[in-house]
Amino acid sequence: MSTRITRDELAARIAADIPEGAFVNLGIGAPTLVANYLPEDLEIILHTENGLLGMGSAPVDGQVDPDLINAGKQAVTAVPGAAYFHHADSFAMMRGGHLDVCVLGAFQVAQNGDLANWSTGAPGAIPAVGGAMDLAIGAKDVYVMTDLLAKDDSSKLVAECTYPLTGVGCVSRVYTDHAVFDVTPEGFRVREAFGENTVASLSELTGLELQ
Amino acid sequence: MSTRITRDELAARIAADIPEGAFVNLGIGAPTLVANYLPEDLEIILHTENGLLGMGSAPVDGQVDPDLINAGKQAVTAVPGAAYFHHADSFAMMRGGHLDVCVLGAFQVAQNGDLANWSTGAPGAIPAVGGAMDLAIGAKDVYVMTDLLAKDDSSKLVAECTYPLTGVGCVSRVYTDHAVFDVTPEGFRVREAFGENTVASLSELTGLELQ
Amino acid sequence: MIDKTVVDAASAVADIPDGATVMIGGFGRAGQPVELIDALIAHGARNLTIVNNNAGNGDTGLAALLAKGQVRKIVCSFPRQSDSWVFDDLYRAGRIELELVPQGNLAERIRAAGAGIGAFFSPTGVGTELATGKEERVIDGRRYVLEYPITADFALISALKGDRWGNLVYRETARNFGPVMATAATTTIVQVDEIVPLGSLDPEAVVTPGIFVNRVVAVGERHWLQGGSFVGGVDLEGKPADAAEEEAA
Amino acid sequence: MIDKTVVDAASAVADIPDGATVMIGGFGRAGQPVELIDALIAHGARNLTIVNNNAGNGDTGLAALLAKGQVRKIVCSFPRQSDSWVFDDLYRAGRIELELVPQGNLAERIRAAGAGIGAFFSPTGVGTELATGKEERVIDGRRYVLEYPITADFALISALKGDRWGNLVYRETARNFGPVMATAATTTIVQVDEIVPLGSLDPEAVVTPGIFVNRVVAVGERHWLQGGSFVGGVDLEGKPADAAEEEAA
Repeated sequence: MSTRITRDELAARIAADIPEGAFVNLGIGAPTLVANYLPEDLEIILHTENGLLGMGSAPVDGQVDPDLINAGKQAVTAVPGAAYFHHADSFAMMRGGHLDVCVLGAFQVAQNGDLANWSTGAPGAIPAVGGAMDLAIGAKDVYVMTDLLAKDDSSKLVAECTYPLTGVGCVSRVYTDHAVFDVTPEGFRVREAFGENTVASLSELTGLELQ
Repeated sequence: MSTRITRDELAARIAADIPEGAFVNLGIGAPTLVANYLPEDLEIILHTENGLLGMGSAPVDGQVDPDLINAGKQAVTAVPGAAYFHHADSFAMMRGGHLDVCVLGAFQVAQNGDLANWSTGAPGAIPAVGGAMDLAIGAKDVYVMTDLLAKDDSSKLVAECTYPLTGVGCVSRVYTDHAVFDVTPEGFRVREAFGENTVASLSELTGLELQ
Repeated sequence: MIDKTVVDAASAVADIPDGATVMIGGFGRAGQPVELIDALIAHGARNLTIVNNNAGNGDTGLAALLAKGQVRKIVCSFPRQSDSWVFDDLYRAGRIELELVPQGNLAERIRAAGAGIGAFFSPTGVGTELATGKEERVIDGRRYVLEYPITADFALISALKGDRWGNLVYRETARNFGPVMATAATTTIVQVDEIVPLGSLDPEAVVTPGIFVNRVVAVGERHWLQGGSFVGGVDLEGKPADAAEEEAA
Repeated sequence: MIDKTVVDAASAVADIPDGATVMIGGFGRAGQPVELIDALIAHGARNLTIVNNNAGNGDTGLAALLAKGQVRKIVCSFPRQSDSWVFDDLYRAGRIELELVPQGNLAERIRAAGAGIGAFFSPTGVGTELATGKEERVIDGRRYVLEYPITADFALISALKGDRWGNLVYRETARNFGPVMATAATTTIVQVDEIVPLGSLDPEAVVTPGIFVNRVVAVGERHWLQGGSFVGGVDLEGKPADAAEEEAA
């Protein structure tokens, strides 16, 4: 499988693009993995929308604190220099554009930067949006972390989203298991192709004209 | 002068109407006097819009703290149970209708409850509004404390304000040196006439039909 | 003397009528006022509209209130969770109404209610189906949707400590929705671990001033603290961690 | 390592260009970042738009900046005070522009800028001349006017303590506009009495998290404190109280 990197390799790849001093929100699910690959000697400050800047790693055994959780409702810790705040202040921080980076999962990303990641729109599904729409429009850079292809081999990079939108024109970069794509006014540009992938092969996989 | 009470008597009269447990903002100037007449055995919590609930009296000699002032920029103290907050939180508190009472001065009060107290509209005057418009619309009860007559003997209670408005239909009661007036849907009602004042004499002084 | 303390959770919620709108603090289980919710269940008020970030976890707290059929409608951002089976069943059976609100709009709309804001143009949700039918406007080149305040008759929240004036401090991320909900409800009821003497909370660190609080009830120290210090030994539900291990074994 | 500390006030303000919009914290003299303002005066940037609650007191701080002719326009709620003679003279001479904003609208508009709100319907100022030309709307039976955010290129504020990440705590009513201004400016510059080691500020009591702060400069303890304790002995301007008495005598 020299055309795909693993999820952990992808998390490491994203982590490598986050500079020291950045304020970062890692979305629920796969993006949480990115935290494992942030260099320990760099100070990168993690935000969790339920009211904490300076989120640390999971607690050690026996030290789970039910009052100290992340947005995915997992036990976390706080680092020296942390600050707690209430929900309106936390989302004001996000919506006001103060986060440098947020990393989100996706069902689909359109070539104009539209993001669909909260609902498949399937009949009977129970909708739940959480902070996804706020994160999508709030951070200075919105990175998407995803497999390039869905389970049915359809491309998650699309000309236009068919799933319900999370945000309009909000994605700046897409990190996939095949390649990294920048969203540009002219559509997706291949920033980095992993392994044997080429612009041509990626174009074929996605059915999109790529740069 | 058995038709007028003194400013201090008036402050005491207003203080007597403030129940225990009330959250109260006393405007700059004469209303500040009301604090001197709040019974010491009742807990009435004073708000100052520059960020403090639980404002106490002036400090003793040598204990002036430049960081601890009221809205009139006078030195004050804080009582046990006080809380500090920033300006947006303080005005959210006011504008959200959480204060029980505020006491304000006035140039004019109209019989529909309109208040004019921030500008005479005189040409060349430098305008300054501060928190007057927020206080006028924010408190559950807006009390005005004023002389009934201006220096030129014109009535401060009027059919319609001629000075620039501070707030529309916002005053609930007017405490003057001659009488206390409630603002009702039918205009001013004399709640209490001091000394020899009568509804008739007050009607004559104000030129208004009173109840 | 002002004394907002109430003797127990039952009396704190006794006047919540059928049909009331009740905000309930908490994000998942963190900060959920479990004792107050239990009292509301025992009290039995029905036909409630609940405002909470979620729609209950497991079988306790808000989930138990839902299970008792006391809730007509829930306003929240994230109902569907791994442990939200009570809500899921009710929703699929058409027995509960859902108003789904993006989390930032939820928080800001609650704040707006407490702050006297009539409505505000929000950047969140623009161009999505959650903005359907909402007024949109372009301001300074950016699209916004108009969002209105969310008020409530009652707020039930949880804090770490309170005094008899109702001043509150919280603990860690259990703070979450408590401070804004306290400002937005007509009557705010708070459960605290401990009621402390007036003047013992640092006025620089009070998060919710007493002006926003009507009733405070002490429910005893959360059992991962001892004398105010974190001692651990619990799982995320607050149950003894070794018990969970035994269960798993 | 993140280190937002700056060696002195002069370097902290060195890149403020002519024509910048600068928010300056403080309510009257309380919380006014005097050392940063003095540095801005020495730096000499001109044609500034200043956002502050007032328009200067006496001859120091903001008043001195005005006196130097560096300010084109001031946005404030309360310019006219007993000791605002510098502004008064400039205004009467037509040498400074004034945008008068009710104090609550000023605070909320600054907050809106930091919070990503496009505009909001405010209850304050309705039906007054300060709402002239503004969009009005009746919502739920009440009149509101539409108010827009106030942003700035720089904010100069004062806090009690800060750490190298920019976390801040304030002191008493000197907190006032600092926390909201910090959120609304592109670059926020803070003077603190003392820079403390990372981790020494209580995370429950941090008022401004470092995300809103770009530069922190230590200016030494305010002289009515000693080792963090209030010692008094000053007047409201912070001058030795006995000196003032001597002057008066």
